[in-house]
Amino acid sequence: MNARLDEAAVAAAVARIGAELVAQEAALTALDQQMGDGDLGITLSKIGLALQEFVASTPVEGDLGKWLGKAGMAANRAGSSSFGTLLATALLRGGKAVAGKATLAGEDLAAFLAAADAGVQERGKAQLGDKTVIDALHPAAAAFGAAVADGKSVAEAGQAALAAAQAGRDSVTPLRSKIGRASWVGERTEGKVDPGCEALVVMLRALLG
Amino acid sequence: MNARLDEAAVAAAVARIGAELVAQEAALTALDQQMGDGDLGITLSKIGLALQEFVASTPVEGDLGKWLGKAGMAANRAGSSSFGTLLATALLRGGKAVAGKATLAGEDLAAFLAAADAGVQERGKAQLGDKTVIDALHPAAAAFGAAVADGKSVAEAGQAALAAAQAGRDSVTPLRSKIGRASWVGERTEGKVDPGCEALVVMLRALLG
Amino acid sequence: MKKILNQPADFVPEMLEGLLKAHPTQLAHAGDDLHCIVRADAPVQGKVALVTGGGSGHLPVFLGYVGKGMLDGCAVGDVFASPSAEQMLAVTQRIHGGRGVVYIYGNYGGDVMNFDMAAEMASFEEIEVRTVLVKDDVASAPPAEAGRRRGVAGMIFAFKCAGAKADQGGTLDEVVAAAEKALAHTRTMGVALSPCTVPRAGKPTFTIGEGEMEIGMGIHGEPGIKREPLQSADEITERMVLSILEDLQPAAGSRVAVMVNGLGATPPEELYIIYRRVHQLLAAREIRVHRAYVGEYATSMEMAGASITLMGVDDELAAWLDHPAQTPFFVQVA
Amino acid sequence: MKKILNQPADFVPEMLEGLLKAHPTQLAHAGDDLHCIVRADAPVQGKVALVTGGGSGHLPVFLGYVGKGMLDGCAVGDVFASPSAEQMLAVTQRIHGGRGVVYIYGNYGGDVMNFDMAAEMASFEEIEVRTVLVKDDVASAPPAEAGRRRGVAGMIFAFKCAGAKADQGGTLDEVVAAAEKALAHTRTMGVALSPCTVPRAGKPTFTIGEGEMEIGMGIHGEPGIKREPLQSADEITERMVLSILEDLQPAAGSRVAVMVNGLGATPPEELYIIYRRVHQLLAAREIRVHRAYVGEYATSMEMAGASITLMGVDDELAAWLDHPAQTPFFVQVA
Ligand SMILES: Nc1ncnc2c1ncn2[C@@H]1O[C@H](COP(=O)(O)OP(=O)(O)O)[C@@H](O)[C@H]1O
Ligand SMILES: Nc1ncnc2c1ncn2[C@@H]1O[C@H](COP(=O)(O)OP(=O)(O)O)[C@@H](O)[C@H]1O
Ligand SMILES: [Mg+2]
Ligand SMILES: [Mg+2]
Ligand SMILES: [Mg+2]
Ligand SMILES: [Mg+2]
Repeated sequence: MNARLDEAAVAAAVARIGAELVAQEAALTALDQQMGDGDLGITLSKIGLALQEFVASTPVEGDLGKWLGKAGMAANRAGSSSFGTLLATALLRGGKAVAGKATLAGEDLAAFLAAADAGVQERGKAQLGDKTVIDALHPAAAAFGAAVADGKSVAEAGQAALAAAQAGRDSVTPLRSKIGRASWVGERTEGKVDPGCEALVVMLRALLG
Repeated sequence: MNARLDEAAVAAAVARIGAELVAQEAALTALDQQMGDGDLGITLSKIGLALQEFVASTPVEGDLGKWLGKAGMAANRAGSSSFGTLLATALLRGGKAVAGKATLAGEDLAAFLAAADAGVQERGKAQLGDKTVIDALHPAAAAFGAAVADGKSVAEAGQAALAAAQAGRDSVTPLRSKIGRASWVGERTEGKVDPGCEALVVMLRALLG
Repeated sequence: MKKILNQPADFVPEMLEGLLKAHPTQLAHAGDDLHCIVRADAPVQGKVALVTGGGSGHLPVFLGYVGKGMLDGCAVGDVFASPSAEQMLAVTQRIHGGRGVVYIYGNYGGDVMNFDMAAEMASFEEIEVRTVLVKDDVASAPPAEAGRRRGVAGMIFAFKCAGAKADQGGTLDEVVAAAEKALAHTRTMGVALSPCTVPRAGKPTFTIGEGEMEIGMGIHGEPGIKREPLQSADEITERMVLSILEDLQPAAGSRVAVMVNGLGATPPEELYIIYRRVHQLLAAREIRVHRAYVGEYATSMEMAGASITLMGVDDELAAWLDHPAQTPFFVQVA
Repeated sequence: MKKILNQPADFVPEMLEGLLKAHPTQLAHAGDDLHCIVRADAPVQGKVALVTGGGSGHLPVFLGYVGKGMLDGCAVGDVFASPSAEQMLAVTQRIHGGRGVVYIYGNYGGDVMNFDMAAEMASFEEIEVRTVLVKDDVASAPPAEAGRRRGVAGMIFAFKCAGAKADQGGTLDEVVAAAEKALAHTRTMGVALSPCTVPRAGKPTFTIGEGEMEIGMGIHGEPGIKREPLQSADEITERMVLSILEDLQPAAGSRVAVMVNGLGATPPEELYIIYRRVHQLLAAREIRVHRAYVGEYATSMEMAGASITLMGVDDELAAWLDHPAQTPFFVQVA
């Protein structure tokens, strides 16, 4: 665990996530049509575009924390469904956790994810097991933190986070959604993948490049 | 040409027409859907029911002309589309032409038809060849009158009227409708049977029993 | 047929029963026939009375415009079918306020024949009746045959202007003149995207293919000018507005009232997208909008589509349009 | 998808452009964002201001109720999507008249999170914000979990009552109390007969079979209580009214306000057939109707179906309901 991500690497990662969100519009829309209102793909595609534009137009200027917070504002402007707002919140709170940093070490990324996780839980008021994005985000953030603490590289920690997010997603698939729009679908959500969990997996996978 | 139609015969004929109009609802609706608003079958089915009720509830009381006029009012109450109103007008004007009669001879029936024909032309302001019911009614009334004048029986005159109505109907089928709702359908009416002509043929056929 | 109804034959009477129960302070019926709708305060003595009528299935047209500042009564027919002459007469007798009655309604065969019969009967009872036929649909006949045109959403401008004039104490002649003046400057054109079903018929009167639209279709599904592939909102709007402008020929610098009317299933959002383009097209010709009406004013049950109506206005027409009105479906404050 | 539109991505901005052009004397936008709709005369100094917001596709909900006697502003999202917290804040800043702001909106995750963010931001600017969540849909959760219920057409009664109280000079506490009192007595239930299509998605969010209906479906197509064969208008109405009455428990001799709301493609005729049965069912329980609203008040684009809302009223609620109001979609005279 020694490499630090510099401005260019972080910007490229955000741009990759943006591009992947655009690419996955149809798949995410299809998932959200099964247990929601079908807007998740559209929202995230708009956010993806906005993030790419943001990267292209907004220089980091030495403070990655502030820059990530601004990316959150841009995301909220572009798409403010439940998931979109939680994503914005994650960027805002995660960015605050790494305020002032010009590069991000593994510990910084762990702090970012932990703050994002806490922020999403606070904003969305969901419990673990309610079958929402936090069932993937929380284990992912924890796995990343643990890997970094164990001295793993950022790449290794990222793989651990992705695996944890996938496992978290799959663990709640059999369950019934308990919060948000999907909660109204009741038992018909059992056995279906939570669209927010899947979106997180999509983003982590893009992040890893 | 000697038999006179008595009250019972006229009432039975009106009831037969009523029953046939109910029976033909679907067929007439289908025709009116091709070049109108699809209500002709419905209207005439309602009028048919009303005529049957009228026959059942209204004694002739010695004046077939007045009774037929009242039947016209009942018809207008039951269904007042273009054709329904023209049918009511025909009964009102035809009835007036045989006012006071307790039985109807061939000449009376000819007078009834001639007055009905004139009334329908006056009320509807259509010209022969505009492709409306008068293209069947006018030749039918004329044929009936001619047959009666030739000394034919009422039954024979009736057959002549039916044949003339059918010929009139067929003669305008290739033409374009020039008045009423069908006129807006324009060239698409060419080759299609005028629903009003068909309705008259249906009624004459029922009249003949 | 996805309709919320009981027996198809009861569609209109049950609708009227609900309507009279929902608006007891505004509407009543003449005699014992629910089809004879009148203002609850009819007859308004000393006012010229306005009567309309026609088939059901077009709400708010026709009965929805009965109320203060607009109409006094309406004879209601079955779905897409004229009411009877007797019903028209019953309404006429009930709303006559001693200064004559104007019949204003759409140019449809059955309605014309029945209103003509009703007017003849009313004249026996010393009620002076005048008739104004609405023929605003430019798609239904070329200008040379304008007398054959259908009456559609433009009738609301005639109701509004004549109703205002009557409300202001106008004479029978003046109210007729107001209606005729409004109509002389009013043109409409519509486009349909899907059919509608007459409840008793049980299936659509006509079909429109998945990717098609019919430009110029009437409010009972009467055919229009052309069946063609569905176009963009801007293109559809241009087609309609240009046809209307060609017929109406408003001068640069003049003013118009605009109505963008939904036929039933087309949501208000789409009507405003249409209005946006109407406004642009008018602005490009230096025509100002005095007032815009966007919503469902004359429908065809669950038909998808819209119509556009323009009325060229001078100060007099503008003032009649701005006059307050209050009906169960149309409320305008000064 | 039979929609009248240009590019799906332009659906909402073009709708807003048309709307602002159609109602220039009544509506304006805050800053340079069309999604931030405010009363043209905002801020009304010395009045508690009311703000709502939510996704597009429900006109007249939400922005259609911005106007005198109702709301001061509305943040408008994309179709079925929440507006952003920034947009809500921009509306809040623009309409604040110095006496505080009430957020009244439907209980949907995205909206709640964004309005919560906006309220936090507004507090930094010394604007006092209070929140009232609308949760009137009895089909969306059992009484024990009423906090999870969706907000649907009942919000209009909350807008109306809180708007009246604010118009009468009420304090922030009083306006919040008025909204909460209205909502405590308001319950809604709906039935859907056909789906609707989000323009950018291009195909319906869900399907309903030809002979089917979904009892209790939400206004974005959220599933309801049961998918079943299409029933008669009277049966459907009974299902909805009985569920509402069980939850609301109005006493015999009491009064209610009724709203029969069309979801988009269902024509007014059918809504009145529903109202007829609502009135009968209430009359049988000796419940009187203070006021009836029948029409399209909260839609789901071109969805076919309807909802019924009942609000139990005492003299105070009745008076707020009767207070005049004037918005582009809702006009009521005293
Ligand atoms: N309160 C919440 N807390 C955490 N995650 C949530 C919450 N509500 C929704 N989500 C997540 O958001 C996803 C749906 O996102 P989105 O389509 O944007 O929601 P909506 O359309 O209901 O606003 C869900 O699959 C779930 O993972
Ligand atoms: N002005 C008219 N004069 C004579 N016959 C007419 C006239 N208008 C329509 N018809 C006849 O009526 C038929 C249509 O009847 P109907 O469906 O009742 O009309 P609508 O629905 O247009 O009121 C036509 O086929 C035609 O024969
Ligand atoms: Mg969603
Ligand atoms: Mg017809
Ligand atoms: Mg509609
Ligand atoms: Mg959403």
